[in-house]
Amino acid sequence: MYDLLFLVFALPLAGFLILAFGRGRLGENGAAAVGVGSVGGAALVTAGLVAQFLGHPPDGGAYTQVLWDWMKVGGFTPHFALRLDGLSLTMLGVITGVGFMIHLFASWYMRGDDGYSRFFSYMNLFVASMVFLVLGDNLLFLYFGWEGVGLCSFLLIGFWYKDAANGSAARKAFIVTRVGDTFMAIGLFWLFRSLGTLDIQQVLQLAPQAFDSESGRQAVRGIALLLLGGAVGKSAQLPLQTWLPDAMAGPTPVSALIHAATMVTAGVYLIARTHVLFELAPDVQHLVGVVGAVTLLLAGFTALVQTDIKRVLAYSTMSQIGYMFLALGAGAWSAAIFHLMTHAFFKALLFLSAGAVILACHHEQDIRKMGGLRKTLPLAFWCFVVGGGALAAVPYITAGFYSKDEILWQAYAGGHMDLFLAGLFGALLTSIYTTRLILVVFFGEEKTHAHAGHGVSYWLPLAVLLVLSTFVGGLIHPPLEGVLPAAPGEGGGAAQLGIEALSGSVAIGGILVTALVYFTRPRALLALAQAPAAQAVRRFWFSAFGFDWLYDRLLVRPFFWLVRVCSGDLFDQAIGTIPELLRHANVLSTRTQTGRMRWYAASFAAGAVLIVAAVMFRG
Amino acid sequence: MIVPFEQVLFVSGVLFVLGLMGILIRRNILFVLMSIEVMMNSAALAFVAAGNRWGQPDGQIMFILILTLAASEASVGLALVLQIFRRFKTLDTDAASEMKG
Amino acid sequence: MNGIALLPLLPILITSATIVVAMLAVAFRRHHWWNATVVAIGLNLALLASAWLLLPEFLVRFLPQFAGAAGAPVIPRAETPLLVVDAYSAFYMSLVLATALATATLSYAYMEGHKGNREEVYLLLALSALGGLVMACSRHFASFFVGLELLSLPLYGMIGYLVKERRSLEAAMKYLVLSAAASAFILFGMALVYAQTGSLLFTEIGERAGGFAGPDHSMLLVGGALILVGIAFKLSLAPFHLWTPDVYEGAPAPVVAYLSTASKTAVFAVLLRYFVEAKAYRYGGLLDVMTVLAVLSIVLGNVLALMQDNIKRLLGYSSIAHFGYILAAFIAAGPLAVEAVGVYLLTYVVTNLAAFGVVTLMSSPYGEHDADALWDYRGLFWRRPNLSAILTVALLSLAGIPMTAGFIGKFYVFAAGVDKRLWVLMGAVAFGSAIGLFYYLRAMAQLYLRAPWVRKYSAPLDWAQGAGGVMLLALMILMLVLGVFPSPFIAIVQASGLAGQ
Amino acid sequence: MDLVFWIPALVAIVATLLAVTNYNPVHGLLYLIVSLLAVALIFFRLGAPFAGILEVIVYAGAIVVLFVFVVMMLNLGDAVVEQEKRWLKPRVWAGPAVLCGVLIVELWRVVWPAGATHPLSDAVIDAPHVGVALFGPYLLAVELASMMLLAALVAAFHLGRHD
Amino acid sequence: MILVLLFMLPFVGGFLCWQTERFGRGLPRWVALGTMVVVLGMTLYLWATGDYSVTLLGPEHHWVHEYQLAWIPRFGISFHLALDGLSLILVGLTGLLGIMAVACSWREVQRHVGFFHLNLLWNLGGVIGVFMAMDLFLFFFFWEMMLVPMYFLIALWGHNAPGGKGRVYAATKFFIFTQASGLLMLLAIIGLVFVHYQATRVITFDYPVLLHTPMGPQAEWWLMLGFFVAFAVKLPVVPLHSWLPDAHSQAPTAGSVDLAGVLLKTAAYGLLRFSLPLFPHASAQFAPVAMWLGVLGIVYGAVLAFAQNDIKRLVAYTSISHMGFVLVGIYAGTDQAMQGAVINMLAHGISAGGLFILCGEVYERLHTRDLREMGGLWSRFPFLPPIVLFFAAASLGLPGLGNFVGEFLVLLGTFRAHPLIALCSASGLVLAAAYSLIMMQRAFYGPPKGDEPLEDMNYRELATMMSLMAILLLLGIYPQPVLDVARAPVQAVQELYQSATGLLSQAGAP
Repeated sequence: MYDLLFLVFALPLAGFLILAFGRGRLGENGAAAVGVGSVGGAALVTAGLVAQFLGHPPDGGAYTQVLWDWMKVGGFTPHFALRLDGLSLTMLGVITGVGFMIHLFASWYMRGDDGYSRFFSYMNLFVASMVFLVLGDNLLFLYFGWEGVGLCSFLLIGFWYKDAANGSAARKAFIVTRVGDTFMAIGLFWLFRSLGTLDIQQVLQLAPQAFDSESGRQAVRGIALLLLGGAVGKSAQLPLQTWLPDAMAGPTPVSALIHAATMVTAGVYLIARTHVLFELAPDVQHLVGVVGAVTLLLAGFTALVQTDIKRVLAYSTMSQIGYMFLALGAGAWSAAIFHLMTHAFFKALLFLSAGAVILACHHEQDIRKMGGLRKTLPLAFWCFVVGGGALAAVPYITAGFYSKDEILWQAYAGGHMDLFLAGLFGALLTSIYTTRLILVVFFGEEKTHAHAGHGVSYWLPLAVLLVLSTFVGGLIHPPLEGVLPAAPGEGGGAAQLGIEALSGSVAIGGILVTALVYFTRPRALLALAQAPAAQAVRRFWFSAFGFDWLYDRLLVRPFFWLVRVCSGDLFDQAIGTIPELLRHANVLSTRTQTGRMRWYAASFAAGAVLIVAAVMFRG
Repeated sequence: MIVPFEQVLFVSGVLFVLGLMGILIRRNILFVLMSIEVMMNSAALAFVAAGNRWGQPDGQIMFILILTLAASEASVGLALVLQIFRRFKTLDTDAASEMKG
Repeated sequence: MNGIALLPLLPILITSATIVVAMLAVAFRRHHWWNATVVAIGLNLALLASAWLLLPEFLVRFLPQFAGAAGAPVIPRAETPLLVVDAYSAFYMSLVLATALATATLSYAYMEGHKGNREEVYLLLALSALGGLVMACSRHFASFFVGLELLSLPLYGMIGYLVKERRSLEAAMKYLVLSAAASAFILFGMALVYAQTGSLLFTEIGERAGGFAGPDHSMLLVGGALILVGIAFKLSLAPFHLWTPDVYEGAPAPVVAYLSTASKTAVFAVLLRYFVEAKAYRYGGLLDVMTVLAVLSIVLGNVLALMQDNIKRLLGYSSIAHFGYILAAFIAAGPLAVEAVGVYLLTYVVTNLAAFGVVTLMSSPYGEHDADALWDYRGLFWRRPNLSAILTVALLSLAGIPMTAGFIGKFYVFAAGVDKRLWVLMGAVAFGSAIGLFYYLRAMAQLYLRAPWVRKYSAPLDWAQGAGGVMLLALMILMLVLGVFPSPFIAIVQASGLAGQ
Repeated sequence: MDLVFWIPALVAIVATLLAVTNYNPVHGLLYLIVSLLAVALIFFRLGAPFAGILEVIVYAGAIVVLFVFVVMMLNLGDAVVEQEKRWLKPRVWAGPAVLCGVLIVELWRVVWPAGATHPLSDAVIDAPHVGVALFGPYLLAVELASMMLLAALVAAFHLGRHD
Repeated sequence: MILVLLFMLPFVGGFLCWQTERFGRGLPRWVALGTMVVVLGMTLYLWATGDYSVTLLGPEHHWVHEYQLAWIPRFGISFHLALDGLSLILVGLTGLLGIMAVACSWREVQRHVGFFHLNLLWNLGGVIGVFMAMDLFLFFFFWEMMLVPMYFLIALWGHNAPGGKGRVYAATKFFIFTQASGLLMLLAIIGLVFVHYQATRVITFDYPVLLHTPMGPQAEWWLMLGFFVAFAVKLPVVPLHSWLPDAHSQAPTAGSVDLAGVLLKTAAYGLLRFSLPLFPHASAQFAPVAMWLGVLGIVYGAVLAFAQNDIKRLVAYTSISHMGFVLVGIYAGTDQAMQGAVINMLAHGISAGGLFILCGEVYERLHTRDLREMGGLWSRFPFLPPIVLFFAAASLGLPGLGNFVGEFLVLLGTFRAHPLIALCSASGLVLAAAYSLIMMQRAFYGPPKGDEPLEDMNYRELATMMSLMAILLLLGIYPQPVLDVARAPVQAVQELYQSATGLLSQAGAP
């Protein structure tokens, strides 16, 4: 079974190629069959792999399939090799499983669009790249997938290319993540410089000795920082988070797959993968947590005031990934991955049902124009309730609770009180904005006439994800033992129960309070919102704390200024002065050609006088 | 008192320069040709003077050759003057400055 | 003097005989083809004779296995008091004679359309060539001077040959007056040198000059400088270059071909011999002056040519620059410099002949006004591809692009200069070549651009069947062969090195 | 002071100066003849009687006469004198005069270096000496000079044609 | 002998093209195509049959194929052709892009087809000569010889871009830049020969002999500079680059392909083959300057590419940026960097060539190259936009495509020796994304300017593009065959150079 590992990427890749070359000739059903079927096949293979892995784990807990040598240059010999261990298996499950559901949903969602087969070709390419990312056994291979998903993200965000804004959003997403990628690439160069290899296992083995000196510690700190740079870019954490909300310009299934479930969590994966390096640089590791904590708070505040349904979800994604970073920072490696998984379930669910809502409301995304949809869209409503519950971590019945609670507990147990408190406060924010979203969209008066979708590709993915977002999802435990080190607070007992109770009550409290205010004092809320100070705060939060503005002033405008200054090619102009000078010289010297013989004779005589003088004095 | 040979050379130099000046200042091509003759003649004088210094006939032979040249030059030049006067109706050298630049 | 001793003077004698015969032929009956043929035959014989002088030396160097067949090398063959016939002079005589022949051929094509006396031009050409031959052999001030004048005097007639053309007359006037002034300078300079050294023979001057010191040899030096002034005029080196474009523009095209090649070649030959034999290289002052002249010529020549729209003027300016390059090689001194000068002159002569040849053929049928505006050449390639190809190769060769003769010449200049570390000069050469490209390309591009209008000046369709056309094609091939396979030519030039180095 | 040399020398210089600056072509030519005759006297003083005689016969007698012929042919009269007066302004001659002055100073410095003076010899090199040399080593030069004259003949013939 | 054949072929073929035009317009195209196919075929044959693992730059140098014939014995100049892995790769690239150039001008060139192909093939022949010449004189000979046909290609078949200064201007600028710098190189070559002559009394232009010229540091420095300037102009290195955008934007498609794909590579080749091995110490001393110039090129090229409105100019500036990587890689002196530079040369040749062909195709259909007049083209072609996307992705260094391998290796290798330079160069990755995507976006995204679909690519165009894409992809995921061939010569240079830099001991990693 392990031999079939390559199929996990080969099938989607084949799907991509078929769709890319057969475009326009397959028809919508054919394209759907290829696009969804290839990912389905990959999911099946993954299921088989999971079964085998759980039943008969490979030696050493990992299986490596070497496809071919990529290149051999000096001491640099990366292979094209796939490595399957618990971590990548988990990721694989999420990618192909959730990916399959989203593909299925998309085959319904995208129906009637011009670029139907194009859409699936991109999606398949994305899945293949993502599989590369998680299966790569060396960092170069990982980087390969890393960039591949970036490109697919670009393509899919700009899928509706006729609107120039979508193109800009896509470009922004790519370039901002590319900044992070470049940090990561530099990190790889440094790693190679220090260790002479990019093979992940070798890196992890060699690192502790190699960096066991003062300069080594400096180096590993730098490397870890650079890798963190890559991770924050991909995972939309501070300070490279600005692209994610704009990325919502893509079709909603894309947001579900790429910008919620899989790609944006790649940063988490990367840090977990290279955990040894971060452990060797504890201050950077703590920084990871701090980044996560700040992001989750910032995103939480922003989500509170957003009016676009997808943007609310986008900020919530940022915030949830913040939790994962927080977990990584706290050393709760497994908890982070666990949260990654459950988050994939419930956020995919939320996005898909948001998609259902948007489609039902004729591509309307503004929640202020929605309302009272629970009657017309019952499935979507329940999905939102469950997914939102998981997001807010309603105790015990949702998947989100298990993972988030784990994170908070580990943070607490590891002594990271700052992270713990931030997480707790974030939980409150989460429950508030989630409740707000559900209430605004599904309760109140009906403002638009919505059409519910139907068909198996519509409800099946929702149903499956719905189930997974409940406590069922929380029961799935990724087989991460041996891959990631154990966290400090394993098996906490009573203290853990206490934390559970605390976080649960925060979540429920947030929900209740919000609902209460919404149902009983809507006017007071409005009045509060009208206050000038509140307006200012709201605007500030709405703009996600002004990062876009800041970057515009700090980076974009200077760049465009530079471009404008250089656009005439300064060096070309500088060199252009030479012909200009020569032309002047030509004009001047041509004036000496007067055509008058006496003048010629005079120059003759003058030349003679000068030469005689020169010879006399020079001797 | 015996004249130093250098003084003769200097006189020929003065004549030479006077001829040159004639070329530089005259617009009438006839005078220009005359000035050329003066220059040739001064060179001849220098040769003869040098021949005197070394007691050789070579200076005088050069004089004879220069004389030949002067005659040739004058004949060709005067023929040209005639032709130019015919085409340009003037002996002004500045009038014949169509080509420039 | 017995007959054998006269043998080496054969080229000169044959040319003189040709002149006499041609004069008689013209006197007997004016007939263009017939008179031209007489001169051509005579010049051919003279060329054969001078090539025969060079042959043994060449064979020794290039094809040693055949060296015996041509007889033992007997050069230097003769040293009359005034002339010396050695391999060096044989080479330059050949060059002058070949150029004269080419000019005769071009003149024939050109003069066909001329109304008026057409025959004297050959006579004048042969006379001028004789002057060139004398200069190539000259080792004495007297022969130097007589040769120079014999070279120049017929040129007055040739430049003003189109007596109805105002521009032709104007050119003749300018050249005559200034050239005569230059001759006067040379004469006065010679007189000073003679006054100081008491000899007119180059080698003796060199020997005696060694004995002077301090301010004593100032007369010698200034004499040399005055000679240099005159020669610089003849070579149109800046700042004595002002006449060049005007004369080039006004003179008939084939005459310019001759003026820009043979006359300058002969002058350079004698200058080089004078510098070597009279050991003038030891005077740093003279060399410094020459360096300045070379740099000035290179810069001014190229700069002046930049925006020039008249191809004859353009080639005139370009020749100013080219003699700057040659002078740069000249200044380097030593055997390599002599060789470099020889090679460069060879390539330059071939190239310039081809370029002016095309101008000549373009101008021939209408006689009165040469096709000298760049405008006239626009789109020529699409009408006369071969003629354009010749001009293209010539322009590329002038620009010094590989595969053409000019590149070999430039290579030699660089070699000579680098060998002696003349960095300033080499920098000037490189700079000049770089800006020179601009106008060569500008002229070249004209040939290939579309020309929608009526072409007024155009070569006859059958141009290639005439002797001029055949010769131009041969020149193009020669340019390419020189550029690609220069070894035999290098061997010739090497064979004709100057003794006494 | 060697008056036999200096008087003709001064005459020559003054006459030449007048020749090249005169307004009237005929007067200029007359001054030129004076100058040439003075130079011929110097030749005699330099012990070159043959050269002196040639100077008188060929230069003054032939070449200058040629000029006179041309002047007569072209019929240059008072109009020319007026014209020359207009042309010969200080503005025109000042620059060249300075230039020539510098050149004279230079030549003076060159030919008259302090202390290095060679007195003229009184030896006479007369016609036989010259003839022997001319038809000995300089034979070829004579022949070539004849060619030169031929060239001048042909060129002048062609250029001077009247058609 | 096969080498002589290889380099003669384009010349003979070109001549035939010219002469066969009288029998029909199509014929020259087929002759040209056939010639270039044979060239490529011969390269592949040489590749398949030769052993390219043992090239030494030593007294006992060994070339895989060699041909030597006395040419100008006066100066010890010989007609010396030789082939090693590096040459082979680049000759192969020339053959490949030659085919592409012929193919892409199939419909574009309608005037004087024969003469066009004559120029094209002669240019390619000159380039092949450059890659195989092992005599410095011969090298220079070819170096200059390839200019004239290129001049004609630009001046006669080029475009007069609106607002631009015209094709003759561009051609002249190109010519003067390269020729002027070439003269400096000629001076340096002759200087080197005379230095060698003074040391050994042997006058020769033979490369292997000159490799071991003893010279003082100052002489070495100046001579190296002479070579460097010539190569820097051709590469181009930033302050000397200004001929390139003009030449590219006015050149016909085939000319651009040729320029970007092959001609620029001659400079990099020259650096690797001549500048570094002949003057290792001076080069090592000069390396920081060269590398910083490379960084400047990377950034400056990218910024200017971003600023362009003319799509061909945009691509032209990207070439400057990419060649900056090559320059950095060559001077970094580690094996990864140098071999990365080689891969980068190859990949850039193909990707830039592809982009230029695509620009040409867009121009053929829209009759404009102005990005402001494009927009929304995605909906109007089925195939062209994704293919452009592919090449844009290649140019921004997407992993899996050849450029990535090159750039990554360059940066990886450079970081080992000069972290700061690698750091600054890496900014090029971000900027590359910026200009590639802005190009995509301005041309293909946004509301379409018209409704009627444009003529899509025909099979000829598709086939050329597909083959280029396949090669680029192969280079991206399995560059090993190329690396194998290039390793020996590059390593030899690198060792020579590294012993000069003293880097070997300093780099900690293997």
